[in-house]
Amino acid sequence: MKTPYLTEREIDLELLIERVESADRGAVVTFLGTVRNHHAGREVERLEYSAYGPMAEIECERIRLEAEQQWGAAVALEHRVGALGIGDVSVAIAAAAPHRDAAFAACRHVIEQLKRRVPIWKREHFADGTVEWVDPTNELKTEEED
Amino acid sequence: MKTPYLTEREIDLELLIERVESADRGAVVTFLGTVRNHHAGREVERLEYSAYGPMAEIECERIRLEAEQQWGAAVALEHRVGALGIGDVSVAIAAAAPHRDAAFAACRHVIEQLKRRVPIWKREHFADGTVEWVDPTNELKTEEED
Amino acid sequence: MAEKLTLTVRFLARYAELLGTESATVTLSSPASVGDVLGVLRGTFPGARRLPDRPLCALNLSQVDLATPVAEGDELALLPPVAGG
Amino acid sequence: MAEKLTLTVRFLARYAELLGTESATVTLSSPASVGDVLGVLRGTFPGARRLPDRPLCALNLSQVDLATPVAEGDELALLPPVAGG
Repeated sequence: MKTPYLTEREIDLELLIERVESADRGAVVTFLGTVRNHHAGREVERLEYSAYGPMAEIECERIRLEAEQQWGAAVALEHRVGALGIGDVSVAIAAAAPHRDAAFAACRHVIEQLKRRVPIWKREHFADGTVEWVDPTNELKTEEED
Repeated sequence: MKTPYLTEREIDLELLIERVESADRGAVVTFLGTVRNHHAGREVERLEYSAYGPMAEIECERIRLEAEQQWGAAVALEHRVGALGIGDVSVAIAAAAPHRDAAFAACRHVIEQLKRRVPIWKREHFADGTVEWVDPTNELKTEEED
Repeated sequence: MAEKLTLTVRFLARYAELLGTESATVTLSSPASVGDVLGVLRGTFPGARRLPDRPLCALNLSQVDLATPVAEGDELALLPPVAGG
Repeated sequence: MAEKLTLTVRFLARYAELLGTESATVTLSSPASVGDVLGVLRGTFPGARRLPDRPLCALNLSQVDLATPVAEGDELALLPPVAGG
């Protein structure tokens, strides 16, 4: 049975590494994304991640396969959903390959594509009490445009 | 007291990560080098790493500071010396930064410069019983040139 | 009388707050496109009028554009700009 | 009679095997350079004749070239091409 890519539990990087390492892969590159205590100059207290689960699983699987096919790397990844505190790991990726160029490239591909394509969202709880969905595109129309 | 960069004990990646992570660094990139079971088409059984210890410590410190100054990253690294088996971790690097570009670049800088500059050598024990120092430059003169 | 089709629409993350619900059942005349479903939503939910003209849409878990036809029993999801990682 | 200086030379990794020892004490006339020390070694240790013309050298833990002068009490290390990682 496939391990899901989304998890509500703490991510264990060592387990991801164990899933990709092997005797013929001499390089393992990992990426950890952790919750920072500030965003756009404002103090953050905690975060909530939510996902469109079934689609996120499919998209993570696609991205993993791309990395494996393009660089011959073995890749494992997990993204946390639910409530996270400062310093908690939100995403972890492990990429193993015979040589380090491929391991670095595969790991980088996965985080870039994950941020671009996987339907996951985050809501920031700021120290001033406000709560906001992170949306760099600021896409919603204003009430006046209604 | 500074933690040494060379160690005869098993490397604990989690400890390196703990040394670099902080609430304002949202990205941690790590590199693990592990002992592969083959080299240049031949089957390897085990390895020995040796170092010019005092100089290796100085050079690792320089490389760490370069990465910290150039990318504002926090970096920790360890290199194993002594006897290693297949799959054992020979080198581990953790680089943490506010954003992932800097964390990736700092981690990559450290492994590239370490391989280029730090006085560490390895001797491979092949399955056919031969033992060879790894020397991609094949620099020694032949006996005939004596 | 034109044939009708019924599908489920899911509103994710911020869009669920905007529309006040996480999902809706929409019935409209067949044939219909994703864009037609959005038109019905804008007429039904006041919050839907704040949606961008071309929100990210997934039909049965695959990304589609507004011209894609919808069918009976489909699941259409409206996705805000993603922000994982 | 010229003044003499004495320094320690360390042979690392493969070079220790090549020369049959991990270190040697070399005494030679002052002033002397790293290259002069190498010359003495090549005359003393048969294995040293297989060293490259310009091996990697560190004087008191800093990389130097053959023209660098050596002083009483220095530690000169001869380093094979590095292969860590």
